[in-house]
Amino acid sequence: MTQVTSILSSLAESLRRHAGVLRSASVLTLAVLLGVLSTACGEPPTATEDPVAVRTEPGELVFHPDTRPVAVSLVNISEKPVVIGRVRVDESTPDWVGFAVGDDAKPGRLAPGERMTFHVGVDSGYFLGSGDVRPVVEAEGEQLVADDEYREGKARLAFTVDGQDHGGMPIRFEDPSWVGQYLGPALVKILLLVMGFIMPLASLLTWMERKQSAMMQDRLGPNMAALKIGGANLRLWGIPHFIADGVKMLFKEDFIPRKAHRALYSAAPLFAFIPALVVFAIVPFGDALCYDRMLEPLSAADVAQCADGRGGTPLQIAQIDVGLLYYFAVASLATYGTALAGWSSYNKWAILGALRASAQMISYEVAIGLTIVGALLVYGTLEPHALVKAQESSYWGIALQPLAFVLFFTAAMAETKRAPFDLPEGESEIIGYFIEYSGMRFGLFFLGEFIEVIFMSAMLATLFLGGWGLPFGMLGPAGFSSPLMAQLFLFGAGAGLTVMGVAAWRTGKAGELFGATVALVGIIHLFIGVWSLFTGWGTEIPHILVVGLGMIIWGGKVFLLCGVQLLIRWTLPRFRYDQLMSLGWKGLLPLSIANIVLTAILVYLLMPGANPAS
Amino acid sequence: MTISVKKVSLQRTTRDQIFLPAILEGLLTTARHFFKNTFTPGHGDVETIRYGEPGVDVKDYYPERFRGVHRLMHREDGSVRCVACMCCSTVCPARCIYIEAEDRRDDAEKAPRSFVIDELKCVVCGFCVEACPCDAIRMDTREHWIPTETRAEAVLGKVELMSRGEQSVAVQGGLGASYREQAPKADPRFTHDPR
Amino acid sequence: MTAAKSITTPQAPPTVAENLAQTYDTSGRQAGELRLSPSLQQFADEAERLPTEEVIVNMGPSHPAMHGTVRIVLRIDGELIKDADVQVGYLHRGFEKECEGSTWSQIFPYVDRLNYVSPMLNNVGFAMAVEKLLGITAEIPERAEYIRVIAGELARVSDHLTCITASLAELGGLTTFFYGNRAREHVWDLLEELSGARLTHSYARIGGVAWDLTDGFEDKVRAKLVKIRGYITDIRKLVERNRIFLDRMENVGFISAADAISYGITGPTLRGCGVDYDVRKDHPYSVYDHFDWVVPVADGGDNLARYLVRIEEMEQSMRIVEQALVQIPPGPVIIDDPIIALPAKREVYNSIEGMIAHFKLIMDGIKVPPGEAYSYTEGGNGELGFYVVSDGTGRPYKCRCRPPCFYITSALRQMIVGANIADVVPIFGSINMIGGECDR
Amino acid sequence: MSNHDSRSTSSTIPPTPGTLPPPSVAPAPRVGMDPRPHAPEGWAPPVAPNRPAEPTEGQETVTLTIDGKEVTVAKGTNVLEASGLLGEEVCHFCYHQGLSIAASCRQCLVEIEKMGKLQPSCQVPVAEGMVVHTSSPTVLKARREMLEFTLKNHPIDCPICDKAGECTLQRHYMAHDHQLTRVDVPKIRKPKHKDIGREIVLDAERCILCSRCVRFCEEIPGTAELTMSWRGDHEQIDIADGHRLDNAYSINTVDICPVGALTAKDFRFAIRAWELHATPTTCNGCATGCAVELHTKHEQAYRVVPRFDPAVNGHWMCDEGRYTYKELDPQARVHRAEVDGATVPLADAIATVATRLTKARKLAVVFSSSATNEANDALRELAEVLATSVKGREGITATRYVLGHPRGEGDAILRDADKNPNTNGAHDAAAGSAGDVDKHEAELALELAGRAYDAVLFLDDSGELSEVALAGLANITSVCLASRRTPLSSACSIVLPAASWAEILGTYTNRQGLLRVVQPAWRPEHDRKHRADLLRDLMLAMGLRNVATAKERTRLLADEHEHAELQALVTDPKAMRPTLLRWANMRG
Repeated sequence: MTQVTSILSSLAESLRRHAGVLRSASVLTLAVLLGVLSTACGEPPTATEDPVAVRTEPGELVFHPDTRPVAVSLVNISEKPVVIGRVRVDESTPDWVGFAVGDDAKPGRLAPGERMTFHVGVDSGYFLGSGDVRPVVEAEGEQLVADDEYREGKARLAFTVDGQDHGGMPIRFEDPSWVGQYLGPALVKILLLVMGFIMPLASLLTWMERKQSAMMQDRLGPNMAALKIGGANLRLWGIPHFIADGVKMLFKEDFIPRKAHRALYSAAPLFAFIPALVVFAIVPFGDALCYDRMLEPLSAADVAQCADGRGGTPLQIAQIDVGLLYYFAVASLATYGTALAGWSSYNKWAILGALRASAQMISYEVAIGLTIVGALLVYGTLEPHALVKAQESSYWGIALQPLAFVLFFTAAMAETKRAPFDLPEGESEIIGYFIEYSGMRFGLFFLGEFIEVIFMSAMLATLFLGGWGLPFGMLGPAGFSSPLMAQLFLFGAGAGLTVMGVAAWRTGKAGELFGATVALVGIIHLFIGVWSLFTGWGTEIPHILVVGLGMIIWGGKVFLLCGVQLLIRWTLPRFRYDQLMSLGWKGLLPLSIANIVLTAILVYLLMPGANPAS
Repeated sequence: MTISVKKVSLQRTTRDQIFLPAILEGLLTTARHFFKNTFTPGHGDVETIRYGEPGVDVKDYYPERFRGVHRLMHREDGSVRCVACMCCSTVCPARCIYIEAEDRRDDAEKAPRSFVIDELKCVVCGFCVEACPCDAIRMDTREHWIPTETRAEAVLGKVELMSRGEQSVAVQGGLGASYREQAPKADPRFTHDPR
Repeated sequence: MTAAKSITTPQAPPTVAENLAQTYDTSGRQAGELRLSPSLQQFADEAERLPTEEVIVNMGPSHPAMHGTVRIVLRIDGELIKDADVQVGYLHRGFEKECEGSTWSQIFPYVDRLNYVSPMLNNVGFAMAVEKLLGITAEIPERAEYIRVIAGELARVSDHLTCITASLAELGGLTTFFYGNRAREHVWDLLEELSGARLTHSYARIGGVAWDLTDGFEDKVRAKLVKIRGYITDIRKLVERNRIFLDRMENVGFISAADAISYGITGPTLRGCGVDYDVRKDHPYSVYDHFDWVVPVADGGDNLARYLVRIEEMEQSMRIVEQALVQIPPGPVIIDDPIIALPAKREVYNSIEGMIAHFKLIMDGIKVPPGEAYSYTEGGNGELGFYVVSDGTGRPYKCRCRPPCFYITSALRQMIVGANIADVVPIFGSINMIGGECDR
Repeated sequence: MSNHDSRSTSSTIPPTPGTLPPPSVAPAPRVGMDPRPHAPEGWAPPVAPNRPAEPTEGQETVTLTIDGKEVTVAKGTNVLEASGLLGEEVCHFCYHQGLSIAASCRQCLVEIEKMGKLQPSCQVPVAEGMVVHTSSPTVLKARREMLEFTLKNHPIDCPICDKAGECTLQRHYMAHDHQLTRVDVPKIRKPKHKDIGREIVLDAERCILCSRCVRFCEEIPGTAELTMSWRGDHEQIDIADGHRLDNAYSINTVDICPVGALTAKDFRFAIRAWELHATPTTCNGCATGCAVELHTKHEQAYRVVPRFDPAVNGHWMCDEGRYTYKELDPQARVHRAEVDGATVPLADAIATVATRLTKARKLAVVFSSSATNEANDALRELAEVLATSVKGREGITATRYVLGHPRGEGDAILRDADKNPNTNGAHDAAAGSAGDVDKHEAELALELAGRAYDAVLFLDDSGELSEVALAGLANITSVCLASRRTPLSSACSIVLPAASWAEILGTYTNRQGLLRVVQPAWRPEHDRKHRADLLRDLMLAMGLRNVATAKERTRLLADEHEHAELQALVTDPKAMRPTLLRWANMRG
């Protein structure tokens, strides 16, 4: 409480101190605000009748050779009921024969907002180069394709609304190349995720670890490294320290003990580092991205279609059905790095560290594995992307599986070998498995550890905190679920950012630019919130914005969870080996089994769909 | 005014057994420090002396009695006050003061030809100041000896030591009769006066 | 009790140590008994049945937790310590020999470096030893005694903070370490204000102290004590109800009262075994009997007990300081005798008498009459004794220091055998082994 | 004095200010003279005339009580000396054992029962049954008040005063006064830093008018340059009209001055007295062999002061002898062995010398009267074994010479004309061996000029040879065991680094035939070694066995002369450790 009052009072004081600047800024703000309001009030939003009474979801149907029938919805977006005629594939389109509308497409009457869903399938054999079925109409100048290739096909879904012919819906059959569909996007995503998020965040964490711990411990922490650009001397709260660190590690003497096993000694850091990166393949860092229609608001079905790889790509490097098993398989490999480092160093302390690491890994993998079973029971999938989607439609994992969350968090921290579970390192006891390492080899262990921290945060976010989503389904594929939600979000985020920005501005000279930027972003949020108040804006947002917002939310969650891990790491004392073991085997393991049993019973009782008896 | 004996102990409770409440309490404590230090001007409780920051004069942090870099005081004519009596080099536990005497050929008779202090050897005990019978050497510069690139830079000669100096309060041969009135007890310039 | 009884024969009257051992060994544990926590015991039993090989590892002298530079050669079976050989001497500087080449007053910078986390107490202890030999104990100005108590108790707070937070840092709780250090900075700010140096104060003088309190020192002390108490509260919040901490500290590093007494352990380590021996209480010196304070004892004999004793002692030290600030009388702060104390600078600069006294004191030192004296005070870790012998010249013939750490370190082997590797460092931290004092 | 100067020009040391003027007497030719010095007829050491404290056999004794203790002393002793027998003497300024009684300082006042007033103890002869109180309250009060008077006009000069640290006034203040000043009147000003002689500077303000220096000049050299002038509190020491304090013993006044009124120019401001280490040793300036202390710090000698030895020099020594420390200047020393101009390891040089000496058919060995008995003895042994035991040289004997510093000026007090400390010892060694008779240096010079030898071995670097003779050394095997760079050592083709007299334990035989001991003030650095040890190495290199070391030779000498002090030094190396004056508490 005292903190809040002190922050408030300091805010007030700062406002007083910067009165001049703030006054002019506030006058400007007020002017802009008034302008916006007058514009908004001058032209009150009118309920313009949409000439098209029905929206199709997805807006365009795309098929691949292996596509199963796709669900298509027709939604009544007008204010009066409409009657939908028979849905068919328009026979005037070139490839209408290749597509078929399912039996569930029954004509009927749609109340306002009601949705009619049916399936459309494709006979991909029709599009096979020299198959039995030839195209009815051959496009002019179109080259015949080879026997084992697919040609592209085009058709149109047709139906009537209130007896009038609706514009229909384009259907496409395409056969993108493997490179175009899988490899290219994957490479881009790897680059985006690794180079754009993980490595910067891991590097930042090395700084954050020091800065945050410093702030927790009433110290200043790193603050002297500076970027000299022209005449400017950017110190940025010491963030450039991680660059200096990297340079230092690269240039440090790379020392190999005389009796060490050279090959394994050299390989061990890679064994520790690479699995930590590879597991990121299954982490979804956002919903699907549709290439062609980034600026339009898209429906859930559009996005789902993109997530299936049709017309877009999921923001996940590899969509593996058994994603979590993949994670267990790969993450365990990191232990080899630790064990090999300890063994090959030819140092008793190192091998003690390696033994501790191996034992710890075995004990806590089990607990982690069993913990996730709960989530599996509830959401019925092991695929992370699907898990997130499932949480969007029901509740977050933390609400449905609170015990599992605590257990997973604990075990995950143990997996990352950080305090209070940093026994393999145990700097004050055995100094750890990397005692003999120096330079970039040590740096790889170091960085690998931080990447594991990020991964564990990402997993926590994915499994329990709804991935890229906002709580209560606030953010849907098309935008916020309602204007109220949008306004809530905008005002909340805006106020938070503004306060943070002002606070950062006031911490010192270095913070002014940053703080002002953050505050500006916050104020923009507030403006948009006001705008939304008057216009109800927020339910229809361009696709790219939604995706971007999702990624930012995901990144924010991961970042916060990293911060929490750091907070824990710098707060708690370390376990002793026997206590660690007993916690793992006698604490976490029984609890996770109990969690499974409890979840199973509850699922059996409460979720009729999962109950085979019902 | 009594000195008594008290038993101190700590009993475990169930709350302690389940880890989480205490951990949360700890997290709140550290988080409180974190937020206070991060978001209040001047970094809240952080009281680190910011050596080397532009605009920070570390002298402000040092108390009046701080023992810093040595300096040599002057006479009225600007020459060195020291008469090379070797008291400081004798009392120095680190043997870091090297003095060579020479004849001054005036009433002061004696002066240091060279007066060298190796600041790297100095243990900053302040005994040289206490031992000086002429108010010639002082450590009240409130200057911390900063690291240097070479050892030679840390060896201060007479000129460097005198460059920090000012006129001494002691005069050759004393103030003369009735000196006790002339040099009042409370004069802070008569440093190290315990009475 | 068994061990204590076995050394008592019915014919011979029991010695003082045996008496004490019988009186105080109320913990119900056997002296010298190896006591493991239940989980460790189980672990140890299982380990017995496995075909394992013992390994010898060197913990220190180059080891991050071996502050003060000590070497412990461990014979380990897995994580379990089967035997240990504690070797001191890596910080040996020849303190006692150095003293023989310096005047009595020149020794103060050397004693600063004995227990370098509470140098003020060493200063006071040494000054008192020389004063005892000079026979001027009764003539020390009362104000000087009060200043010594204030400075010394502040130094004790610094010592205990170092010990507690260092042993918590060994547990991995670095934040507590920094809170403690931050609080210690406040103590040092005060001592720097007083003496001009943060660590190597060289503040006491034979016959008094070097300088009087500064203007407004009392207010600064009160302001700083508030901050120090705040940090101590934070430390306690962080650990005292934390099960990780309790598990790591309780029943670890146990030593029984009888063993502690027979090892010659004093100070918080002994009081952690339930023995209420404190030099300040049992052999009052200076003005400690003018204050209202409490000697804390704890029964465990383990790390936790030592932690609790030190935490409470800090509070008591601060209480003493607060009372002393109220009671302190005006007056001089050093004895008025030109052959013991340096004359005022005013006299030195302006009169030949002052000059001669000054010169001879600097050059020849104080001429302490031939004889010997043992003076003991309560240092940060226990009884800090100085045994000084003079042959009538200006320098000591012998200056022997009885460092409390040395005796505690000699018991370290008994404390760590049977423990886990991870327990070595907290045990080592909790006894506050200070290399400078131990090796002299 | 002339000799000192010639020595300093013969070495490479540049003459320093304060050294003596050029010689007034040319060195006398020595050919045909009996080279061995003897003390002048009827000479006696300049000790105080018959002032015994402890009774000797057959003396009349008196028993008196001092501070409650009975003490029996010889008749004629004064109370102050009698109190010395009981421990510390009554504190005093003007009394000096080697001088007459003045009783001018009144510091030694004591209370004697049945005498109404306090009496100056230095002036009162003991009487049977006398009861003396030296520390009664009255005496202590008188002492304090006398000190207060003495200090009243004393300038605040300790920081600039050379005597600080060995000052009697300082010592007495700490022991007996220890109060701060009560006097608050201006001090009387007198002349300061007045140049009164070749060696001495006077500061009249510091003077406490004890008149020791005045009495010294009257009684020991008999020159009486100093006098008291003015009166009352303006009284001061001055030089007599038309005189300067230029006698040959003038620096003794500095030693006896209880304060810093008289200071020596040579030592002035060189170093503080308390930083010095004192080594009791023997002056090697002339054949007298005065007992002295060598004061050093860090292998640098700063001064030589006399040490009380009733058999040789009493309390005094000459000015000339005090400058002998200058030849210890490290700049002028030889640190490494040199063969034909190149620096080589000592072992190689020794091997070269052994080979060349073994091959030499016409060999001369030159004993040195400034080297120790041990070194001369080792050279004697070498000369003998060269002719008898070295393979290939049987029967080829070496010609023996004795070389040393040229003669100088002497007087009847302490100085001897023979400026070598060990002429007697060197001649004993040279003549003591079988074979040739000894020859003189003039003959050596002639023979070297005529190329009579193909190898010459010099034991020491001192001695003056003509240019032609030195040139003659160039083309033959000439070996010099040198500790300094002199024309002689520079002319030799092989130079072996020898330890100086400040680095070794050794003995001289002085003109009285007494064994005088030199002690090491520091350990020889680099390759330097005792000459006897260098010769031992040489003999070992020639294939000989069981050659005595320098220490063994010293031990033999000590046993032969039954010299208890020397025996103690040889057996207990700790006894040779120099004393730091800061803790010794012995001067002033």
